[in-house]
Amino acid sequence: MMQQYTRLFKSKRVKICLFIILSFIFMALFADFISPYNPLETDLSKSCRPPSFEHLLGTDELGRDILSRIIHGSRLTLTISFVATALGAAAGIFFGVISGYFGGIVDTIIQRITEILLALPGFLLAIMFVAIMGSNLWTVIISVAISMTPSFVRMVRGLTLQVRELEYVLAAKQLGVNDIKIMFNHIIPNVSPTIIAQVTLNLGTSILFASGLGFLGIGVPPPAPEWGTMLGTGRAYIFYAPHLIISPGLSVFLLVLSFNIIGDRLGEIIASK
Amino acid sequence: MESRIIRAVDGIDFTVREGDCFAIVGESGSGKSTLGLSLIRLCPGDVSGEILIDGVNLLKLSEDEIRKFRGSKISIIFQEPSSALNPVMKVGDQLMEVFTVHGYSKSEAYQKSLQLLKTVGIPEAEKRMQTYPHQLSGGMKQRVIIAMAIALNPRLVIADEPTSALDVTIQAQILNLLKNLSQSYGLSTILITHDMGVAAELCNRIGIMYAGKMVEIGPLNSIFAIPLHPYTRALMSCIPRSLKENLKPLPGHVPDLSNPPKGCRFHPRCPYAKEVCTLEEPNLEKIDDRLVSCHRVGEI
Amino acid sequence: MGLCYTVGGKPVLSALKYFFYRLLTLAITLIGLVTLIFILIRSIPGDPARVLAGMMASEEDVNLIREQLGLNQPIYIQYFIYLKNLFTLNLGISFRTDSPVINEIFARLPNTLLLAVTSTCTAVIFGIPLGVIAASKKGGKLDFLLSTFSIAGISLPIYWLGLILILIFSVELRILPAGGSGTPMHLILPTLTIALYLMAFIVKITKASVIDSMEKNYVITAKSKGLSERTILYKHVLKNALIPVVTIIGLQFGALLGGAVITETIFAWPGLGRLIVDSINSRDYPMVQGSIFIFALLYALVNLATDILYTFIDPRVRLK
Amino acid sequence: MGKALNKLAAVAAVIVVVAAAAVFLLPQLQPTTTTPSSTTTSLTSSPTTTSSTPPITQKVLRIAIGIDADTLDPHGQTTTLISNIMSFITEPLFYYNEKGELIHYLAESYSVSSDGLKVTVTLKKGIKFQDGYPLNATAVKLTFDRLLNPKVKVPSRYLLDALNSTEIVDQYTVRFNLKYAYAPFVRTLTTWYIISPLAYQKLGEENLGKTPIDLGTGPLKFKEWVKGDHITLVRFDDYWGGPVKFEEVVFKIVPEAQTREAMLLSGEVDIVYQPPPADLPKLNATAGVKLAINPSTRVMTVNINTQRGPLKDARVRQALNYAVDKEALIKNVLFNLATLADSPVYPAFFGYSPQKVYEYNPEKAKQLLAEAGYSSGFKLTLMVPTGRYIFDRQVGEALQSYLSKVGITVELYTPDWPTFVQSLIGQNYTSTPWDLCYVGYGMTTPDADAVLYPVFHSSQWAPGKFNTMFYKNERVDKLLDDARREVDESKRLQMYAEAQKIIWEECPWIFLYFQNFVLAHSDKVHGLVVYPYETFDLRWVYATQ
Repeated sequence: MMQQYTRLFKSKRVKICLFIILSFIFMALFADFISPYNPLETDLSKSCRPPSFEHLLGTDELGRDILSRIIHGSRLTLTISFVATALGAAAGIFFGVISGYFGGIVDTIIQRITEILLALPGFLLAIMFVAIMGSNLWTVIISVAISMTPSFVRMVRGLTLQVRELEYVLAAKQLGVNDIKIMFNHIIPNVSPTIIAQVTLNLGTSILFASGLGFLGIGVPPPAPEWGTMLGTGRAYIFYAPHLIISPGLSVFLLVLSFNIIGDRLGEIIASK
Repeated sequence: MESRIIRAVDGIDFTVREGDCFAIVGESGSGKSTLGLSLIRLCPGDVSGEILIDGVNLLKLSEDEIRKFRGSKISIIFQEPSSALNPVMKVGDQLMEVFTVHGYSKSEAYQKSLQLLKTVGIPEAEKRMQTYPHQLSGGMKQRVIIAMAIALNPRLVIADEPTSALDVTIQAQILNLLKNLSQSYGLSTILITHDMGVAAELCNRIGIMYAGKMVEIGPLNSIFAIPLHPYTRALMSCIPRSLKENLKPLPGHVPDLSNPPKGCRFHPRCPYAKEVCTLEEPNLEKIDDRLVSCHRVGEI
Repeated sequence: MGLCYTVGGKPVLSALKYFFYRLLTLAITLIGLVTLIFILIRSIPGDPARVLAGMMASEEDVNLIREQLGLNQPIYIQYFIYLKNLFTLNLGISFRTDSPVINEIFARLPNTLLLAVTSTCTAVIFGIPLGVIAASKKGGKLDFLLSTFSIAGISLPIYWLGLILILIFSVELRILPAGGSGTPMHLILPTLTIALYLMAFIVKITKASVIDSMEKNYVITAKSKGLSERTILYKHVLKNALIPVVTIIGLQFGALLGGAVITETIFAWPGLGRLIVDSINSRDYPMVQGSIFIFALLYALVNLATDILYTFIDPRVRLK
Repeated sequence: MGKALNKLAAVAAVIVVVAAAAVFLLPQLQPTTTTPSSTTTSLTSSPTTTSSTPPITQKVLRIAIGIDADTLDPHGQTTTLISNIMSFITEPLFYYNEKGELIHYLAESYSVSSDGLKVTVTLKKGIKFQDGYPLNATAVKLTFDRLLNPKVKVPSRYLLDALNSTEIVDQYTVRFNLKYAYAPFVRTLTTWYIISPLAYQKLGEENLGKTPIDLGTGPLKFKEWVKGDHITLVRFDDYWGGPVKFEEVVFKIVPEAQTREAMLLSGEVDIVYQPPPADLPKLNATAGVKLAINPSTRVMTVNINTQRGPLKDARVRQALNYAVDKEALIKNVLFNLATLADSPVYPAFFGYSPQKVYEYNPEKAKQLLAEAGYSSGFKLTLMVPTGRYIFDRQVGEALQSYLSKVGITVELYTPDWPTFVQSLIGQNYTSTPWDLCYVGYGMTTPDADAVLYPVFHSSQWAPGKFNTMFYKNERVDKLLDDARREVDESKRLQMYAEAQKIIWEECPWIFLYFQNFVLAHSDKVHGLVVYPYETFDLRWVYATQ
């Protein structure tokens, strides 16, 4: 198993991506020490300044330093991405395993709910959810988590159905091992490699979704330096000060790309096993 | 990325005479399927040496030349009839391809395919031409594949476990078909199997393969009468008395070919192994009408 | 999604039974969905009557409107009236425009579908051949280039891409309209934006699927017949490889409808996504419920169409 | 990809050819140098005075607007924009000029009885509706009866609260009977468009809001409305003010400001409604583009809940006013799209009395806070709508930052519009989810009463009414009550002046600015008029080719 994963790091691409992700994580952890300015400090007389030595990525519409906002924003983006993916995956694994393992009425109910959620476009659900709960970090995280749960449920259910029929699972059942133990000891470990690859890909997708919410103006409320919100706000200044959308857009792209490349490679390795 | 070299087949040398049937027998993992694919140059790895058909060395041919050879001079029948046929293409089309790719016109191909299906014993051949593989039973599919293999009356047909994926009763039918065909067409056949019984049914010469190496080659009768290599003996003891009985598995495992044991490759499982067996690799040596590679061949 | 697999030529489920099964699950899903929407939209604070009346309207006027809209009735009665109407396919009257919801939807729906179809077609036309090329040149420079393009394409925030395309083609080069609809020229940028993402996706899955199919036994059979690599790729592999691609395109088409919210926003495309967002923002309950219902129905129809398409390319699947 | 590039190249080639042809043809066209005569000052004559027709004009005028209509019922409007479009089809008795002053439109003259309860209006003669029906007292009565009919949706009906009935005096004279003396009544008549009884009968209530064919006396007739896409009007040749210089106008619905701007730059439209404010400096410098900017009556403020915690103290509220740099806000955040307010009342309104603007003085703010006993600061919630007003969210963030500099911690609350409205006027003073609220009041009646009474009178406390600061001052109440009933205009002026002075001192608002209204148009468009009510007029527009 571990050997498979060490293969992952042999690829040059993966190393670069890992470096990118780690540097964003580093930025997030030490934002307070490395960011040159306070990301919330406004100075209206310096609004929309293009990049300069003083402000490497320029300033935004309220004269705040964009580099500092990107650095602090990585904290939000990574928090949303990791927490939402963890929640979404946990919910997906929970319901997927239950659905696949027990079958019958439980399966039917979970499948119908999954279908309902799949038929309802994620952004619309998020818009309504945020409108009900008000926008804050948690509603964004939950919206993102909900958006990815149904496909997780489907995938895990499918995998569980395969594993359920494996001999040793059947044997364990015959021996009277209780269901929860079987799920934890046999089913989840068996489906986890595929899930790990999916989770990595979802880290990227969740960033796209979360920043999409920000772009639509229903993300983390202002003045938080969330990248999607920065993009959405910057859109108003695209002709006047295009630098406002370049760096947040690029940050989203780089981070998502890195997660996707690693996720893909993981998938390949698992498939080739 | 991977730097490990696996020698699935190592130092094999044998001859098949015209009209003969030569069987290669061994456990799964012994490298016999790789050998089959290598013969028709479809093995993904490197093959070195010589494969001669009518004096032409297949390994020296260009990609284009070998392509023309395949199907017309040498063909192969696979173990899994259900995966060997393209599921989304009509049976007739797949059969006709053998002809069209070798220069026949469509109508000729159709007529010949129809004829072939009848030859291999498929009823309602015209209807079958229009069906998809999944609509046929396993035995029928294998008949289609056999039809493809013999379509252009090749010099050599390689049959790789042609019956092992089939029901026992069907197995007998297919074996009969192969027997009849090789007699009536005068085909030279290499039969690859793990089943000594099947080999006995069809072949006159036999080669026993273990861990990528031939351990014993000779006429069927004499090998059946007195198996010389300990591995051949072990295999012989596995033959069920009737087709309905299952093969008894041999104790122990075929070694990992990326890291074969030193000396005689069979020594870890050999009841007669001595020190020399663990150190030196035995060579094939001629004993009467056959070749055997065993240090202790005269002693046991 | 359940497909009817045939074994030895006989369907596992009878086609009729299967059809009813599909219809039943669809009905359950839709009822569940409209119930969810009914609850959600009413849980959002904000009074539709107040929005309609305007911020400065008097309380009496607001109450009057509330009465006219039937919002003064108990919530469960509103729900049953809604369900009853839904069974007769009556989606109600829009709060905002006073005209039947269904008319409003059908005025917008063709636009959403048009964009989804043009972008899907563009993506398929370019994506599948490129995916096949990447697979056949696996490990080569072209494959590297295409794989890089494809992974970059799916990692690109679509709203960012849209803005940058507007910046280049509408503002700098001034050769394409930035938004609106009406002429084929208006279609180009939104189609390009969506198609680029979709194409990247299709290249990726086509490549994977082709490589997967290349390793199948029937490919070896075909080789042993003396077929060339090219013939095998186009005659044998492609049709098999396309089966999973079709499923994913079907699913993506559904996702496109969902993503319409963002693309329609960027390109001022008068489609259904925008209509729903506007309706949520003005608490036009019948419109939100109706349009999401239609969205879900469409999504289900696309899934069904995908299944039917399956029966054409995969003979193992037959609905008789 | 290669194919796509080829396609692009082909498109580019076509465009080059067309452009070349255009350049070749251009010198042969004689662009006019004569501009139409002034459009503002005169009362009734302005539509008729434009006589010089430019030689070549565009037949179709294309205007990009931001929102679609909900209805085309001239009385059912909730947005200034669609109401503005309706003003080209239907017309009111009185209207206003570029400065925002009252002018006569369909009305010839008016008089008010001494008790202020009867308002008599005489109509202009010889005006015809688009369907040929003559403008007369019957049409006016029908219009106002419809406006009072509770079954008809009339969002601005509150403006007619004083109206009891309408009566026909003779063919060209109507009398409005009021429930109580209401001095601003005549000024409210700018809102109500007169409709043709004939067209009304033909259309019925059902189609009036969908296809308002021949409904009014205006210069343009309804042609078609494709929901979510465009509204088309065509010229009414027998317009009493003389026909317009173009045959058709298409209002294209383009919700994104960015897209509207790009459409103007690429020549797809001639005029765009509210281009993206951040791009105005750039647009101004762009060849071929002109801006039409006018301050509007929309006064932007921060409402302060005067009944809550530290905000009960007028010194604290004054401190808030000193803490915000309004000029910097206007210059850097709003791109000069606002005009500093020195009164809650718009300068062109009747009753306006300027006050001394609270300058930016954080030291003074801190001092006032210390005096009030809050030197260590406190926490407030500021509610800001998003996307409703120019750069509303950015203003919210800037306010947050300014207040933090005097020690007040501000949390932003950014709900969507319906929730915002509910939170603003649906709550009593203990339950508002905000302490401060950024909001704008756009007034259509050019009278101080329109702003002061509903917003500052203590009888108007929310919920359901608009004194959302829960402001109460008995003197102000009395002044506003009296001024409403006072027929003598000079006395009214004095009362409003005193009321404004008190309000300014007590600071129930953070007084900010009047939002400017902007149209961007191609330099080929001439004669565009912009009113301070966030409206524009196409009556004198022509566009060279």
